[in-house]
Amino acid sequence: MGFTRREFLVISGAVGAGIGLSSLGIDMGPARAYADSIKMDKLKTAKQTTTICPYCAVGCSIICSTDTKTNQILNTEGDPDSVINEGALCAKGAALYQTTANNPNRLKKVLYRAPNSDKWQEKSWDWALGEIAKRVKAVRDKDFIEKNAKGQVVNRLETIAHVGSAALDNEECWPLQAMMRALGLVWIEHQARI
Amino acid sequence: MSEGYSILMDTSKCTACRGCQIACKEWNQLPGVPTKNVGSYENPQDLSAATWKILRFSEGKKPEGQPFWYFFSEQCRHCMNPGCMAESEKDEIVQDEKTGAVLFTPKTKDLKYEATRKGCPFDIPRKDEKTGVLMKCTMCFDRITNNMEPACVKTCPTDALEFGPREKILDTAKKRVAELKKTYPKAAALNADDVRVIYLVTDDPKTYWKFAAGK
Amino acid sequence: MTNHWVDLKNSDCILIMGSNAASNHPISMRWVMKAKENGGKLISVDPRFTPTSAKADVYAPLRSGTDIAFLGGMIKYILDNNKYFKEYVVEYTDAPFIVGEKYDFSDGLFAGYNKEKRAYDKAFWAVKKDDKGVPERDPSLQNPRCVFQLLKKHYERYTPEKVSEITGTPVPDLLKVYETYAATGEKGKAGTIMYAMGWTQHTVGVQNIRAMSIIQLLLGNIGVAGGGVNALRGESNVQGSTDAALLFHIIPGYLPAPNESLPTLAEYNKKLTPKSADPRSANWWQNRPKYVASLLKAYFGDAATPDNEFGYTWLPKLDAGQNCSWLNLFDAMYNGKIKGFFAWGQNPACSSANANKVRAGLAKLDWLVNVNIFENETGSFWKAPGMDPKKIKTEVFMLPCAASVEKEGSITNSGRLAQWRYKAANAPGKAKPDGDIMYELMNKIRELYKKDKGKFPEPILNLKWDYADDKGHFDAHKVAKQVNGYFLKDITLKDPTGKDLNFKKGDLVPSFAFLQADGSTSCGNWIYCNSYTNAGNMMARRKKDDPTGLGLYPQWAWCWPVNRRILYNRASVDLNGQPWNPQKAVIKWVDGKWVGDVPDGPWPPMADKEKGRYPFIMKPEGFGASFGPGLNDGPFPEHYEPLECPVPKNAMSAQFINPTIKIFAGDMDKHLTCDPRYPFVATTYRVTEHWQTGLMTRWQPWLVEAQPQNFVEMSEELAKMRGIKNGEKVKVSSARGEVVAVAIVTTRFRPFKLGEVTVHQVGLPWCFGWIAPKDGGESSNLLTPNVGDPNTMIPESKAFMVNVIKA
Amino acid sequence: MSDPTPQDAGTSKIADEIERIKRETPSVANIVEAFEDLLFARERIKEEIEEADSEAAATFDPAQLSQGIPAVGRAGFTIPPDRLKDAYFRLAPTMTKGFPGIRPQLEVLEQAINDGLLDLEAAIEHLLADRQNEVDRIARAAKVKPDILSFVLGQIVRPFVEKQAEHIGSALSGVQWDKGYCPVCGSWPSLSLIKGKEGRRWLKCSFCGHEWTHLRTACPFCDNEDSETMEYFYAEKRETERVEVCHKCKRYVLSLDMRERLDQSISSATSLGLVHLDIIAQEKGFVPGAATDWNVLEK
Repeated sequence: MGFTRREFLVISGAVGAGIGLSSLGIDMGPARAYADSIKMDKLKTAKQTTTICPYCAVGCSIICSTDTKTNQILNTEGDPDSVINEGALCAKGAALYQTTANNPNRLKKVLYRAPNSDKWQEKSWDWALGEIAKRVKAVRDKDFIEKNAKGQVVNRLETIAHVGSAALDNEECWPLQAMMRALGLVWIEHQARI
Repeated sequence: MSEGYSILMDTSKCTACRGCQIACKEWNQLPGVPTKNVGSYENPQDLSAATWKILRFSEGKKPEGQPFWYFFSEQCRHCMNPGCMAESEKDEIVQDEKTGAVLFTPKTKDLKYEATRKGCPFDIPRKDEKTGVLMKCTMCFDRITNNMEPACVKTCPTDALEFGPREKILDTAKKRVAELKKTYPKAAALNADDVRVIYLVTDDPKTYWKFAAGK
Repeated sequence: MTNHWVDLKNSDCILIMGSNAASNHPISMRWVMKAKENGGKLISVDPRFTPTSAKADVYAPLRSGTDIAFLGGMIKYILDNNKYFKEYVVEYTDAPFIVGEKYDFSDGLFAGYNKEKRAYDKAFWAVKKDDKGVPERDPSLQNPRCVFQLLKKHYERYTPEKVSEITGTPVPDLLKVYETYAATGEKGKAGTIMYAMGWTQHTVGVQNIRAMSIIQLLLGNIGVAGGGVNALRGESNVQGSTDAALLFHIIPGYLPAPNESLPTLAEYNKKLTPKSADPRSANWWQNRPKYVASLLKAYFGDAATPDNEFGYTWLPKLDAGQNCSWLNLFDAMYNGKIKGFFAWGQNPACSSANANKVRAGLAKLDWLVNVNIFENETGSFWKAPGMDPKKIKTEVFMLPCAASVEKEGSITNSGRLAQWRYKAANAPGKAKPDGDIMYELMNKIRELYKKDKGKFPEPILNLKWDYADDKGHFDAHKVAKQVNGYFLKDITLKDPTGKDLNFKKGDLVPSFAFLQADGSTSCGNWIYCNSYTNAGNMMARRKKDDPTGLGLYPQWAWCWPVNRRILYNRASVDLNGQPWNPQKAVIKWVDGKWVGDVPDGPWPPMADKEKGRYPFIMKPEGFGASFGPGLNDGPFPEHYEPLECPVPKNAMSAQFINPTIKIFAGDMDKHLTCDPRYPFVATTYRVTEHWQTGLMTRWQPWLVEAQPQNFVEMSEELAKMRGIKNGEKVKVSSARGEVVAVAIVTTRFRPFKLGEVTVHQVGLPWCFGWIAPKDGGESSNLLTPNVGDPNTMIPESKAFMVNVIKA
Repeated sequence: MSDPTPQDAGTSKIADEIERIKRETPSVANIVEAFEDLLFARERIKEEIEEADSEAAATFDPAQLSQGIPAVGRAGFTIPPDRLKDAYFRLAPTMTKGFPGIRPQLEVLEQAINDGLLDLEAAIEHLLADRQNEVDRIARAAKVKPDILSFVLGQIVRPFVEKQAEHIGSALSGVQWDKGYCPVCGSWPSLSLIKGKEGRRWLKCSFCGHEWTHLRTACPFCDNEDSETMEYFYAEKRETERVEVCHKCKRYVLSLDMRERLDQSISSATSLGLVHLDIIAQEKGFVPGAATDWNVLEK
């Protein structure tokens, strides 16, 4: 059991400190004016969050600094506290910044390509997920196999397949497989197989 | 002149990640250029007005038949007595008193390009075809005069690049050479007395890069 | 990894084979270099001299696809020169087991082979058991039918000269590697292996790794600090997604997927729960019924009751022998048997072997859902070069998702360490976290089934699907807790010392030791039980205490199982629980309890004849297995040539290729061996600047500038023969496709001397694709063969035959 | 006392720092000027302390550190009684010069000391043992305002404490310490420094000046690790000077990102250049995790 500081010491700052600058007779005007000018339009607020690099599976920790007003990621850097990478990063990890919203090539819209079309159309989430759901149900209702050729109950669906997701979080992988299995899918595969 | 600064590039620690090459471009706001692979990992292929630092890859066979693959992060050596300055008469090229950095000013557009380039024992100067100004590594002059390490040094993940007061770097180089000599009899610090950017090699310098130790 | 990244520093000798860690797992080299600084040796074995080789003490080349020959030679070297760790081998491995009379091996084939079925009857490989059902053992290792003697006999043929004739490795190089690595058989020394796809992507992939596992068991290198068998996984969460069973053959926690022969939960448990007659075997999998019941409760919540077998019947069942793995999936797709397809965070149009077949398959779908952060060759396959959109009916839904820093959750690294990551910013534009996408999609499907019943709606409507927060957004914490598991009623259980522990309904289960088979606990994945407890989110921990000094950091994040940092750590100590290497003690028995890492079970050391347990607790009999009677292609690794190879026969036996592989025979499944049109061995790999298919990195200008185009590396000799100059564009072709690439003529590839024959090898990265950058070239997976390992079906992308000519 | 050409390493470091602050942040120049002579004088006293004197610092049991107990605590520092008066008389004029607001009080204090009405040694012992009541009692007995006495005593002890902490601190290298308070004396940090190529965070003790490493992403004062309830502020184009705040405990610590600096050490003057950030943080309702000589603005 470790002690907390509060159990053995109650003083907070440096001993003896605690006379106000103004009481010392120091004119706080210039400093306050400067502080005010920063607050007017130059004050930035940021938060730091830790993340784990999305590339290889070494599991390097990275600190992201995000402007809390604009929600823009300002900087990414190796996390010096990580026991694995101790602040170091490879060229890809160091360029993590370029996978964020700062990269103009990121996909930002739901796109749909109609049969035999040669172009994308922009769609809403609601439309796209609704249409996918309809297609899933239509295929499943038509092709669901309750019994196999030998008459054994198998309750599976062989005409929809799923691959991928080694880049997702554990908390996404789990519901994803639960959902696919609930639909009856057996073609469930991902990066580990190749 | 004061003692100034130096950079040490320890080739034995480099794993060719090219972070230095990219960091140089990012800090100096040099454009990325469309490149082609021409039969090497080395890219872009040469120094230019837009590329002041290149990781040179060099390979071959050792006498006993084993292959080698050497990595050499090439840049201006910031010579103690810069050959490029022979052409400079009116401060086109200056050597900073405090840091020792050799700097090309915009006036270099008036210099004879070929002669200036020839004067450099390491073949570093390049001309910006649009402006006529000669360009090269500045030792990150804007950083080191603001108490910051050069961008390439800062980014290196294996500590193959080191920056500091010249005396300290010379001392580090000496110790490291002694250490490396135990395994590699040819280990050496290249032109340590004459340049500020000192390369530690474990083999004949020419196997790293044709101008590693000068023309 | 049985061990973990930081632990590499504890090694006396690191063998990197089937991996180029310096380029592909760069930060691992931080710990490799620390081992070197401490006097450890680094060995690199690779067909090509890589950046890893450039930092190695010992380098040896070998022809792609001949690792078993190389390693078999090492097994022989270890046995012939008595380099094995005898005490470990006798006490902790199956070396003393007596193998049954029916087992035999002759000229490349094991007993029990059925030529028509291209399969073995594994009953021929059973070990002998006494009348109680316990394996018979000869601790003297002298019995000619004991595993040790059979192993010796099996690898008798793998002389350095024979191995060299197969691998092309010069004999002195072979011996140098053998000698250096075998030195770790000394008590107290540790050697480790770092491997990656260079071992798995072969028709003998599993046996490559088994060969090394045998070496590690012989040298006593498993369970110790600086040892183990370490797969370097290539994707940030491929470990976690495998644990979560995004694979056809398992359900979460490595439980076998149900099949037709297991129609009820009772039968599933009866047939799949291993038994051991030996009271000293922990046989951990005897707990399987608890894990299955708890998983079903996590799937179906209150709807899962004892009366409906906790919903077991709602799970899909495979037919016996039905293999729904990757290559079969795309074969079915190509043959028009699949209508709808989700490619979720993956780019099979570039990542799959024989990618042309995949692309053709995509065109036969009715609809494709592609979820990704960048446009890619899969979602946009219909506009690829050579495709006519007008003729392609496939509808495509391209869903933009959040990048790693735009959502919260955990990922599990190669060392089984689950680390929490936080959301730094919102995803750009309309992009959404994957969790929200799947959550909303399933809600829409459920609505449809609620409205209009449809086929077999039970699993869909009964699925527990309540993972949103108050604002309706996907909540990773809710899932993490579900995966850890809950007590579903008030319950009193006993701790290992027999003390009563009271749990309340709704408590998080503190460890899988408390999971129940009667439905009173839920747990989405038993190996993650203990990751999120009443004490909080263990995966988010960032404390750096290191009591052992070995870099285990027990309070940094959380490691499965039960925060054990080194697997099989009971093998790191002697029978009295004292470490083989007292300076690097992973665990130690002190005053009646274990100190150090979380031990592999609470039992006392083996010297306690009654309570002690064998260290390999996941094996039914408790021993590390050199003899593998459960694999499809034989109990001992044997050298076979790759499906496509440069030699007309196998120098080791009359059996040319692995006799149990599945060979596809459709019009796009071509493979040609020893065909003069494709005379060169080829392999694929990656570069530092790009990741996997390059999907993420090819959109980043600085990385593209440094590595702009597909290339092919070849020896000077080959280039001369073909009149190819360095930097010229060449055409690389295989039976399946061709790519144009820039020739890199290099001394780092050397022709292999196989006896009198000279064989050339080339290599290409597989990180390019047509979509970006411009003129970057195509995926090298257009060349690779769609043939897989008989156990895993992982394709043989690392050894195939090509031709190279000037473009 | 106001020797304009300081020669020793510590004083020249302070001089450089002061010069830099005045150049970069002229708005705080008058504050710097008020303190500069005091800082120089303190540094000179520190430089004159014999090594042997400070090596005799209290011994400690390294095992207690693993339980979160600091090596010596404040009471473990020893101030040689024979040096006290000398120190006082060297520091007093710099305060008189710099702090016109308390000049009358300083005069009262000086008188009391001269008259033998105030026992400096006893007062300091109480101060280090955290017996503030006793310190205040001594002050009142000598008719000195208690906070003035404490302030002055704090100045006197600082050179000795810092010197001893250097010795104790070097004995602590390699010891695991993940607390937000100082492993030497248990005081809270006044500065958070991001240093080195890898960017580790070092906390600097507000009392003894010792530096120790700490998680970048945790609040030193309440161990909060929730990134949603912590932030940092900085002025545009001055990204390396920050205030790190915790919304949970409402405290803040000043922070300097020194990674790109060649010189990785700071001086006692460094945080003077950040007073404008103290102002902003306090106006936003945050309290300094540790009170220092110049982060109490009004009182």
